[in-house]
Amino acid sequence: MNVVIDIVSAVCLIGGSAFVVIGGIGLIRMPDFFTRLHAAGVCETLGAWLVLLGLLLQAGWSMVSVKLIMIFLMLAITGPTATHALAKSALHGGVKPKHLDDN
Amino acid sequence: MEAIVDFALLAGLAAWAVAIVRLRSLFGAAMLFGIYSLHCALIFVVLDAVDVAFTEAAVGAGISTVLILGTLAITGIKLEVRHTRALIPLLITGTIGAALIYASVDMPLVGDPNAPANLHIVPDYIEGSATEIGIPNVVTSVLASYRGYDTLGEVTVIFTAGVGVLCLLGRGKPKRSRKPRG
Amino acid sequence: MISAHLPALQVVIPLLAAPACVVVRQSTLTWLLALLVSWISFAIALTLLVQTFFNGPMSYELGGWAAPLGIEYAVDVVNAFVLVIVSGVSSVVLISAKESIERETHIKRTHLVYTGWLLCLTGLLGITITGDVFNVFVFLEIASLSSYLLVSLGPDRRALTAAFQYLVMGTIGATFILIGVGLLYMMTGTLNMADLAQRIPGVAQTTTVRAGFAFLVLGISLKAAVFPLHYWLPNAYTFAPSAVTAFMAGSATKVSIYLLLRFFFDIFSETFSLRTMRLDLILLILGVIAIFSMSLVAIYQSNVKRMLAYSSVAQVGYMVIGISLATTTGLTAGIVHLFNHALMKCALFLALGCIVFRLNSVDLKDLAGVGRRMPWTMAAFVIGGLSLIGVPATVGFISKWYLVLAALERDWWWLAFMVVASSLLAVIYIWRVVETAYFKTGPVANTEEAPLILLVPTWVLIVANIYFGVSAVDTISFATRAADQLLSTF
Amino acid sequence: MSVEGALLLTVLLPLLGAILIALSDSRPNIRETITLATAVVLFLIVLQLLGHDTGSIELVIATPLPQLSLSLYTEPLGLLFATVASGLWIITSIYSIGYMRGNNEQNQTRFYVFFAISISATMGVALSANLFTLFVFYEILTLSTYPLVTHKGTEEAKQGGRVYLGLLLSTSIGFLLVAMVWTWHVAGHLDFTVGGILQDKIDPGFLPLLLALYLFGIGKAALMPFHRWLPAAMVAPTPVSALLHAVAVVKAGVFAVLKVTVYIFGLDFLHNTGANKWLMWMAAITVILASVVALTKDNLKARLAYSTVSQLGYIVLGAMLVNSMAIVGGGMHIATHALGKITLFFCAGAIYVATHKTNISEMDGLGRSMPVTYTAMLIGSLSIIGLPLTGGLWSKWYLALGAVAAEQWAMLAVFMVSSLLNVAYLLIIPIRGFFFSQPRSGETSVIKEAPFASVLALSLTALGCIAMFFFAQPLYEMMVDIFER
Amino acid sequence: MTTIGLFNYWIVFVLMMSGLYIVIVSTNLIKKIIGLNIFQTSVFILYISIGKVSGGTAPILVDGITLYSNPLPHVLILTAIVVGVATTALGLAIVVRIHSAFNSIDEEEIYTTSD
Amino acid sequence: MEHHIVLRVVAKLLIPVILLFALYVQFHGDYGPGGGFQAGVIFGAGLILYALIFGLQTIKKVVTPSFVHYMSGVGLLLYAGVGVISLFKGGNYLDYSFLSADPVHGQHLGILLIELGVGITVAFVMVSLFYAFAGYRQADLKVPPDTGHEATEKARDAVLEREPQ
Amino acid sequence: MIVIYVITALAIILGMFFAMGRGVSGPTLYDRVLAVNAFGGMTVLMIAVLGFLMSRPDFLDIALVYALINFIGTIAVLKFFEYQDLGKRSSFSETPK
Repeated sequence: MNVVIDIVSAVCLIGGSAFVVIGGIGLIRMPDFFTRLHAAGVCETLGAWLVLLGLLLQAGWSMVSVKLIMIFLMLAITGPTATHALAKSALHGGVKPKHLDDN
Repeated sequence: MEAIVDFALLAGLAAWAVAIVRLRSLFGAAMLFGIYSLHCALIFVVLDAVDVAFTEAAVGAGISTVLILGTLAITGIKLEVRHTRALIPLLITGTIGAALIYASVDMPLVGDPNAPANLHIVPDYIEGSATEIGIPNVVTSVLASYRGYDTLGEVTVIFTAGVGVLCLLGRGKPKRSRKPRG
Repeated sequence: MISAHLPALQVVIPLLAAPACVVVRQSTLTWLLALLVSWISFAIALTLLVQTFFNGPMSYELGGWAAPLGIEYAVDVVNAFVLVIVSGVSSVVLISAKESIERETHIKRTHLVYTGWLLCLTGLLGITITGDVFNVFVFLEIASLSSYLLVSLGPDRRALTAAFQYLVMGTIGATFILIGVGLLYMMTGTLNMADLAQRIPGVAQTTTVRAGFAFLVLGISLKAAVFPLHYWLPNAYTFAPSAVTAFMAGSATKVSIYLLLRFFFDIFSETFSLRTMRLDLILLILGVIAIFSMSLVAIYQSNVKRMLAYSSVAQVGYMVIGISLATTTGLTAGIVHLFNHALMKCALFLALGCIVFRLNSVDLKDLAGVGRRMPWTMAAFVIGGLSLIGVPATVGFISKWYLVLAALERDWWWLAFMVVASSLLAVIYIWRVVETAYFKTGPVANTEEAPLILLVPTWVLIVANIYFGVSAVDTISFATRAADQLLSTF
Repeated sequence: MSVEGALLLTVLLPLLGAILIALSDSRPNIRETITLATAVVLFLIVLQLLGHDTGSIELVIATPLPQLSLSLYTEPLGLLFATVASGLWIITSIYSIGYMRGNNEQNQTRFYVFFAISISATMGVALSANLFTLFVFYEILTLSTYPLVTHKGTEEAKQGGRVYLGLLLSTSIGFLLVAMVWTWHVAGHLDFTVGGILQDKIDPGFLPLLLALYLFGIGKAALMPFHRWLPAAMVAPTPVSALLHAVAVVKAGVFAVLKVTVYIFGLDFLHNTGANKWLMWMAAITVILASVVALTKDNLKARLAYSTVSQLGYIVLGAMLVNSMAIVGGGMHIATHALGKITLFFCAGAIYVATHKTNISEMDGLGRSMPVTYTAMLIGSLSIIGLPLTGGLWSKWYLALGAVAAEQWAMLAVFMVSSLLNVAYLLIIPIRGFFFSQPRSGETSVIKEAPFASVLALSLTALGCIAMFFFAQPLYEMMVDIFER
Repeated sequence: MTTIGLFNYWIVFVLMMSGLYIVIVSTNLIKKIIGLNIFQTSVFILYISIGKVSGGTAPILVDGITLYSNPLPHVLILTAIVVGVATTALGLAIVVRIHSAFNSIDEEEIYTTSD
Repeated sequence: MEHHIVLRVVAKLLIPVILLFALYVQFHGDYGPGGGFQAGVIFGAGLILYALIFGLQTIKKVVTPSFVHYMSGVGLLLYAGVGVISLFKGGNYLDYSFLSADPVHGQHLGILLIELGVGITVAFVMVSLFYAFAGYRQADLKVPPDTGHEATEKARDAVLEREPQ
Repeated sequence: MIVIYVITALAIILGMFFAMGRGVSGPTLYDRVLAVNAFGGMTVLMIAVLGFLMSRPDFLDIALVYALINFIGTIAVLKFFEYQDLGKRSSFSETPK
């Protein structure tokens, strides 16, 4: 049983970290602000959730898992909100999305 | 294994610092400083200082950054930072850096359990926290009881800052009674 | 019962009064409270001085934890003497602070100024009395932060830049002290001064301890404005409100010099700090350069406050020379000059405060003819100036006497002559003011004498200048005892 | 009155007078009455002290440092100085009332206040029981005479004041203070003791250095090259010049030199070590050089000033001859020169008040218009030169005897040559006044004598010069008393 | 952790010097404050590194664990952090006032306008 | 932030949680990381978030500036006052063992009280810092430069004293 | 399991470096804010992983604080932009509609 949990959580952790790295690469490579925002979203949602899930599996049922769930909720609420606010603010501030026909 | 993480984190921190030095955009520097503080807090976690990490996250990344932003909001953000001539500063920092490298020759290694700092008073604290004070968090018991007076000083410092900022930036209610002409 | 707790009360009473001021929030009441508290701590300091002089050092365990574990207050003649200086200066200057500060600054919440003042007092007293090196840092920061605030309240807008400059330099200094304390802690594992003194000899040869010592000396010297680390001082003193300048001139640098003494002679031994690290030579050279160069710079200032500020840096040079001699007489000279310089500089700055009160300026050209319009103020200034020069029957003479004596004891003729020669430079800059004030006619025809509440503290200090110049037996005996105690290691 | 009380009163009374004068601002009559009354009472007190021949009595005022007290005592040399100073203060007061009123000077109250303070300081110097006390009062004297020197407040006066204060303070703090601390360091105290306190305590090799520190440190003695302040202070009103030259300042200087030589070093000690030799030559050079410079000055007061420098050189030279005869001569010269020089200054002032002339070349023939003044001037000149029928004879006589006793023939020659120079630069003035014809100028105003108070004062001092010739015995006995105790 | 050796300290020195360098070289007052903060933060890491014990864990007592890191530096640094933020707040307040008084937060501009 | 409906909704959800979390950190400091200082910062941050999203004037109605200044003094007084109480109970300054008959219990009580004092001071100083910085907007008040001359100083005062409506 | 944790941690650090690159290079202010925000998210994860790596996972409170502070920081920055660019004098004091 333990081995199964370990394997599953390892897969989750590795997968999560892969998403984090991919998001990071996107953050660097993407051409304009809004696409970069999109890349960052990958880190904050899929990457974060997978890592947290992996840890949750390790923690079992305890105070730790409660806290992990709290963190999960927190990230789930604040992450998109922040991204939303950022996008809106940027649009307000005059950052224009880069269209294909721009280049 | 932890050492690798420690290594990588510290290297990252140094990179941040150098980036901040070189960055000309003031807003960028402020943002990087926020990141720098968060990063610092991570290192504190690695070095077992969870309370410090907690505080650094809340203060360095939170309050300090908000305050710097608040200042930037007043002074304007699109500022380029100018630098003066770098020769003398390099000389000063170089000298002090050399002194520090010199100092490190005889330092006990990081993590050495037999370093004087870890042998002298600390066992008493750890034992006393359990028996004399009865609190598992040794940091709290040292902070609040053994060295409670320092903490009183610390609170006074923050109070001083509050008074100071209020005095400098605060606006009193208009006192009409004291200005007969107004 | 209460006498056993005096060391704690010394610091705690002003500390408690500071937030009480914020709660009270009424300008006059807070001033009265601050005044009362300051005089109480002056009384406590005097009691402590007498007690330590006759009964030997006292120790107070804060929180009831024994020394290396908890924080200890260690009072002996040395710091009791400094406590008396600090609280005494604060008490006298505070009398005039109300009128002076309300006139000079445009702060609406004056109660916050007194809060800041009390916090500064708390910090300075705390630094002086404590026996724990980290506690020194904490109270140093209380004192520093509140003094940045007090400096920034000055009437001219350049007070703000001065305060900022002071803040940057002061923080660098404090952080250097923190680094030094950290390196010492790394090698010894303790923060208690007495404990450190015991454990340092075992590791004194390590490069870490030496670097720690260097950082401590640099940091404290920055705070004490030891030449050439005095960069912040002239601006801060010039642009701060007059009462604040008087307070700081009489206390802040004095406390830092005390710290230097404490670290040199008690925590590190005299042989380590002065002989092994060759600081005796370095300090001597720096001191001699300071007394000449800074006096010369003072001569060319057109702002009288700035002139006195440069003179303060020069006077710190005298103290440093006294320390570097490392003999009983030399240290006595340094310590007694601590006291004497506090008396004279404080009196001079208070006199300037009176002038600012009436003229809104301390530029030399605006002072023309003021001697006739404000006879008492200028008379005080002249006597204070004479004390600075070192004319007999003033305190300045006593300091100079001991300094020359200390130099002669070492058969350093050149030093004795340099000390007296540099004090002649003081004649020049003081006399520039005197001539302008008395022999030039200027547009001050309708100026009146300063109000009594400003004159009284000034004259109290002037009388003290003469009293302790004519009867210095007590101050000398305290200073000699302190010097002896510093020289005999724990 | 007890002797202690009288001692204290000599210092306090003028101070009290100063306060009363300050309080009586803008009421000239009361102010001047107080001045005169204080002067007279002070003189009486000093005379009473003179009468007490009970040996030295010490009064400790304060003890600033261990083994270093502020104290007064009675001693022949000091009493002589005190008597001269307090006596001349009465006359100077009378004179200055006339002078100040006659000239309508500004700030008269300030003048009288500082005048009284400087007398207080002079009394302190005269009666000081140790070197430290002397130093304290010496500095107070410097500072309290500064406002007098710069009394006129003009740029010239300020310049003169700067030189005055600068030289006196820098010599006293720069040299005298170091010398004092050194002495204290080797001897352990600074009390004036017959026979000196330095014997066997200091390496004789250092002695010339220490002696030089003292002699140059006592800048008021105006030993060249630190004499510049004296001519510079000539910008002051005439009563102040009188005070500086005759009553207080320069006399305090040479008095201090005598005291240091006799009571700190000790004559025998100095004589045996020979440390005095080169300083003796310095003094001799001062005597001759200053006389020569005086010859070249046309301004009356400047000439008198250089004359003073020269005469002070006599006293320092006397001290450096280190024998009792020369010291007696020096002490007496303090008194006789004081009387002579004050007469001359009073005359200069009287001429200025009456004619507003300051240069000797303009004063031809004035003697006929101002016979009293010019007669007094003749007497004063004779006294300074040291011719019979004036007191000056005796002091020069004893100084010369001192040179003979010390077998310093060169010094004897110096005395002779300088006396001849004196004749040349002093006697010429009354001669021109009486025998040269007055230049014909357009103005027809008749020149009269100066105000009565001034004339009275200068007549009194001139008579004093003559009286000194006939009644020199008590003076001599007092001085000899130093060496017989 | 023994493999770390003195690495922590060296990084601390680098940070320290970067912070100090910013303070000295930058003419912008806010950047100076940032530099000061970096300078102070490096000292925090210095202290915390002193207190690290290899194989130890955070000094919160739990049954079964005997080796803890040194809590004393943590306490000291908690205080120091607070001191740091207090200094920052006051410094920034002064900067704000300087801005409204001189209309600039560049040191060189301020000194050229105020003289 | 009048347009940010999302933010406002999220904030309304989050702020009570933040304040609750602050209390948790405050009183859990004996057992885990945290304590008065951290709790104070978090509490202050919660209030600051409220101010950011709903406006400074809104929060000033609830948490008035004078209350904030008052409380920042009260926290320090509480801390220092505990020391004074232990002084009166016969112990040294800040010796909590004397607060109760049982020394260990006394220590607990003392630490609880002083941590509370720390928390109060820190939280309200943070808020007052925020008020000061956010409320200081001279840019649009057209304040004459602070030259130190009396005339301009008066004009300056006149502008600065004007409270925004 | 430790190895997995370390790998995760290093991966997150790698992600941090990427975020840092964005933070340094900009080019707009919003990019910097985005970098901070992304970095903050990674830090939260990092703390959580570190807790497990050091086998003291009961300190997750810190991660919670991080998430919180990160959010408030971002909001503050945005608020700041709004104020700066729109220049509304009452943008702090607008009552909610």
